[in-house]
Amino acid sequence: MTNPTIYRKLLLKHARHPKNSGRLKEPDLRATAYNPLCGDELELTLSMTGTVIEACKTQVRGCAICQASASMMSELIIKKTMTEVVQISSQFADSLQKETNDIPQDVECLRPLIALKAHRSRIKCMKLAWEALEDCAAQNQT
Amino acid sequence: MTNPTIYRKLLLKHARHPKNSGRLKEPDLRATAYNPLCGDELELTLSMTGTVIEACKTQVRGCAICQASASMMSELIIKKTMTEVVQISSQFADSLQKETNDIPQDVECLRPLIALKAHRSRIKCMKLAWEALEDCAAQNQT
Amino acid sequence: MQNLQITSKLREDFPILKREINGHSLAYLDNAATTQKPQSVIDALVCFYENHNSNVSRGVYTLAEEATEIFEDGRKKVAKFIGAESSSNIIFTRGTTESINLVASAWGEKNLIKGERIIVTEMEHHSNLVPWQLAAQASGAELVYWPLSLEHGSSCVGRLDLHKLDELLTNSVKLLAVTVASNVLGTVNPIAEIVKMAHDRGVLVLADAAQAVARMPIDVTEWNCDFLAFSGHKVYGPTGIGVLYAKQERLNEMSVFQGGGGMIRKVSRQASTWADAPQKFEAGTPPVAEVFGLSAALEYMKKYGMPEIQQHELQLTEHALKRMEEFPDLELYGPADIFERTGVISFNLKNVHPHDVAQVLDEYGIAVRAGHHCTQVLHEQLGIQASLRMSFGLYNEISEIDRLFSALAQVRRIFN
Amino acid sequence: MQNLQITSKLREDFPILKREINGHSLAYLDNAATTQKPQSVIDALVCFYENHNSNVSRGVYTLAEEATEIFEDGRKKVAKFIGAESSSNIIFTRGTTESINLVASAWGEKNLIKGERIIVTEMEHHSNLVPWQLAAQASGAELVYWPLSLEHGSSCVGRLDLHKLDELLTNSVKLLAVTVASNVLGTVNPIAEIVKMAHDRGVLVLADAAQAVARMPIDVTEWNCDFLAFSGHKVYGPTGIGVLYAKQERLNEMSVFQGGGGMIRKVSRQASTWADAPQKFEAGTPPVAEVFGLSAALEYMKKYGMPEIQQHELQLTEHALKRMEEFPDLELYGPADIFERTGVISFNLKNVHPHDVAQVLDEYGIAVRAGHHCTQVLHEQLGIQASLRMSFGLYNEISEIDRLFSALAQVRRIFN
Ligand SMILES: Cc1ncc(COP(=O)(O)O)c(C=O)c1O
Ligand SMILES: Cc1ncc(COP(=O)(O)O)c(C=O)c1O
Repeated sequence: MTNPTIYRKLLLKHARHPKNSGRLKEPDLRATAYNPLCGDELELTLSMTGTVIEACKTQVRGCAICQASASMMSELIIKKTMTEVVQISSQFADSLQKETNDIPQDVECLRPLIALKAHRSRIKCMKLAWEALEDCAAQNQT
Repeated sequence: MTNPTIYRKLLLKHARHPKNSGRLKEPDLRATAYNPLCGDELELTLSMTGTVIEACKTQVRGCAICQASASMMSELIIKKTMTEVVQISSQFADSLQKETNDIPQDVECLRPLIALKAHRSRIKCMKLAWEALEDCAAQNQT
Repeated sequence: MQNLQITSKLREDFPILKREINGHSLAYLDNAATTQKPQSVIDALVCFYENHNSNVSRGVYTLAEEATEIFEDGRKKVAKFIGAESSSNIIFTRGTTESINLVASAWGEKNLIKGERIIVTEMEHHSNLVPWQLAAQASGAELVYWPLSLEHGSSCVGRLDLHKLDELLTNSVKLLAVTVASNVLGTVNPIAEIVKMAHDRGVLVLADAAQAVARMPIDVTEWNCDFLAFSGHKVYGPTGIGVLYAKQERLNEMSVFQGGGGMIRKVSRQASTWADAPQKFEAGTPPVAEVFGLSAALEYMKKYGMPEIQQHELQLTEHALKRMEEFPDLELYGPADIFERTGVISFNLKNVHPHDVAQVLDEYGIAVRAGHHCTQVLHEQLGIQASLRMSFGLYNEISEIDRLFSALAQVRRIFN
Repeated sequence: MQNLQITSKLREDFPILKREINGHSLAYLDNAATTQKPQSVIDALVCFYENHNSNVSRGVYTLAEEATEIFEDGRKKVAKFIGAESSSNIIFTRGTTESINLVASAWGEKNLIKGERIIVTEMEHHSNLVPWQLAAQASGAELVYWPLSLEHGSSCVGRLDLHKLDELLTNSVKLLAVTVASNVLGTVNPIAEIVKMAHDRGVLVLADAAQAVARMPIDVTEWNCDFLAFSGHKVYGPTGIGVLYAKQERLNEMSVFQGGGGMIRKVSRQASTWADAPQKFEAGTPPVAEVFGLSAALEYMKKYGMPEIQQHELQLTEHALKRMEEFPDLELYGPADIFERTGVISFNLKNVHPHDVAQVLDEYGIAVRAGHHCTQVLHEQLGIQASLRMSFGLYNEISEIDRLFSALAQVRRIFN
């Protein structure tokens, strides 16, 4: 683990004071995600203007990494189109998968998460919010 | 295997020219035994005078050891009482089981078989005829 | 404290304990999940493959006879270790989970009918719960829960109350499936008493001994349980091997489990007849090497003695429970009294998710588990989603527990 | 003959081949029963237990992550070795027998109804027969036999005739279970063709590859079979591990197999939901060390190449078949043509029981099998109760075959 604390500070900030936490009252899209290994749960609510995500809230019952990931995601996706965020999501997934450490520009701000990718058991924690996002995107398509 | 050939001669004599081979026409007792590992089968027929075994025949579809054991058994049990032969059977079984090489007087003539006891996989072959005998004894009791 | 001295020597028997994790020596405190293996167990596997490897039961050549001998000798050793009447009561499986599925399927199929009941407890592992859900669904039987008694005070005690069992043991109950020792709470259940109560009402008992065999003396004859299941990998033996003990009467009333080579008597085109137990329940090539490894593991434990191993574990437990008192923000799940428990200790630090705690502990080389530990019903009952669990093995030392508590203090600093 | 030279070097990789049996060096010719293990497989087991041993999937600490990585990497390696689309098509079981039972139970339960048919062949191993008898009995489906074509001449050829299959593939047939290579006759069945014929009629195919994976290149995608099963211990890997490949559509239509930890999504009191495949079918602690050992075995075979291994085996087979011609009192069961077969060769010496032959061979250090080789239906069809079987592995040499035939001459002298 290469100097984990520098990331931890940012992660912890997000975990302690998550951005866009809670539930939108009348969301256009809603999805939940569940981690069967630990029972963690997450609910994502989005409101849309056309294809653009107007507002986003996440309700998290999970660990710091799951919480931080949801918080970072919410900051990243607001005001972007569904197509854009799905692409970001897949770039994030790729970065977690690949062996090298270079990170595409679009997900640079997720570096503190990606830096933890060697901890394979935590990938699911990082991805929980994004799974809910992809679920929303799928709903939006149909 | 300590000089197996000396035993093999006697065994082979019994295997090639089994004593009391075949089926009694009107047996008082009849039992079959089966070895599921190789499909070998054996049929034992006995005729009784009171509790004494008057005649005995075995029909064997099996290996040389199985055949020899049946042949030796038939020689040993004729003219003995059921009680006696059941005791012989259990002495034979004990001798196959125990670690030492001493053999009780009553089953001394089975030495060529008992000498093969280290070959655990062949014990079932040696015992097939005796299983049928014990089956007959059980029938006789009830 | 005498046997704690034994420990520092026996640690050398476990090669993995020399490992460094993130610059610290490994403090392996997840023995309820799986145990580490002494050199003698590893050597047994190597010895088997280097000298005796062969398929069992069917060969007349030397290697096949040796392998068969090793395999059947393993059965005898297991029988002796758990106090079974005979080695023919011992069925080799892949693990506790398969052992319980075997009973739920092969016994359940023939002996459970619509409207009858199976009792399980709220502290059961999923492996002693889901198979009964499936058996209940297949037969129309009903699953009934023996509830936990939770007394929240300084700590949350999870016990099974025998009076409650008394109420549950109605006429329609056929079987009670209960763990000997909880894999979360550490609670030890009074199996002999439970079996007696159940038998008085004609109810059979399956004892899940997955968390017990490495931690206390076992005697199925004294306990008089009908079935007992455990896993090799939790008793210092290899993965891929488990045991089901069943009484002779139970073996007689069970239908087959899986079909295939080794479990048949005669196969004809449309139907077959079966070998006698235990072979009847062991379809396919058995895990011979793993049985040899398991035998070595049982030998290893015997060398130190189960009462001694138990006492050692309880000394560690006592120390850990005492250190916990320094943490007012720590919630213990399970009895605080070492006379009711094993060295499996679950807890939470308030306001920190167990995943995060375990992650930080790993940075200090300390291995503990975080999650629901395959007991979702229990966790729901405790009102939590996940917990932390430390669990001891015969090689653990007081100093490792102290390292854990220092690291916990560190965790608190990071997250609060 | 080039690759026979490889053999004499690679023999050193197998520690057991140094053994002496009754004063002779071991000639292990029972590879159809189980194979010997190269040092790299034994080392993998040791390495796992000495460095990475932990339970998988649920731990966040370093060891648990390593074990999980090893386990899932093994899944990928198996997928690649047999040409599967993805590692999620690979279910780890205890062996071929359990793999087939899994399908017969979890697929059969949901997809077989009264009056429907399952086809098996007369050359199937009990492990690909008895599970279907049980599934037929449970569902009311009917078991139909694809008969062997036996042509007695100089030798007894046992082949499956595709024209006969054509007649059997009626509307009511749901599944065909067929071995890729016979464990007695050595016959190799044309799986790709069989699958095509079956699929054209909407019939699924399970391929029993227990005798194939160590003997020829496998490609489930090219073959297009729905299920494929094999055992680790028959492919130079450890005991206690097996594989079931299943197509995604098939995985989707299967109910659960065993219940327990690891295969659930959410457990509530009366019912549960399941994890996705393959985890859904892997209840309980998996055999992690064994998976690592299996991975090493596949690596080992890959190093030499499956076509090369196959060619080597066929060279040995050719030699053995030729030597057999010297024995007019020897009856061969299976094709005499090496293009239709593997190096599994069954035969009998007239007037000598196979047990007795095998026993004498053992005195010369030669390990062959005697019995019905778990194929009673086939043996009945051949009109015999038992047979002798020699079967080659990648380490066998011409000289071992010659030793066998010298010993056979000796047997003849003793028993005639
Ligand atoms: C063709 C065939 N199928 C199935 C099996 C069963 O394999 P296992 O005993 O490893 O489960 C075997 C070997 O015994 C076999 O040769
Ligand atoms: C109490 C209890 N029962 C059953 C099991 C299942 O054991 P295995 O996964 O070895 O089958 C475990 C461990 O995981 C356990 O702790």
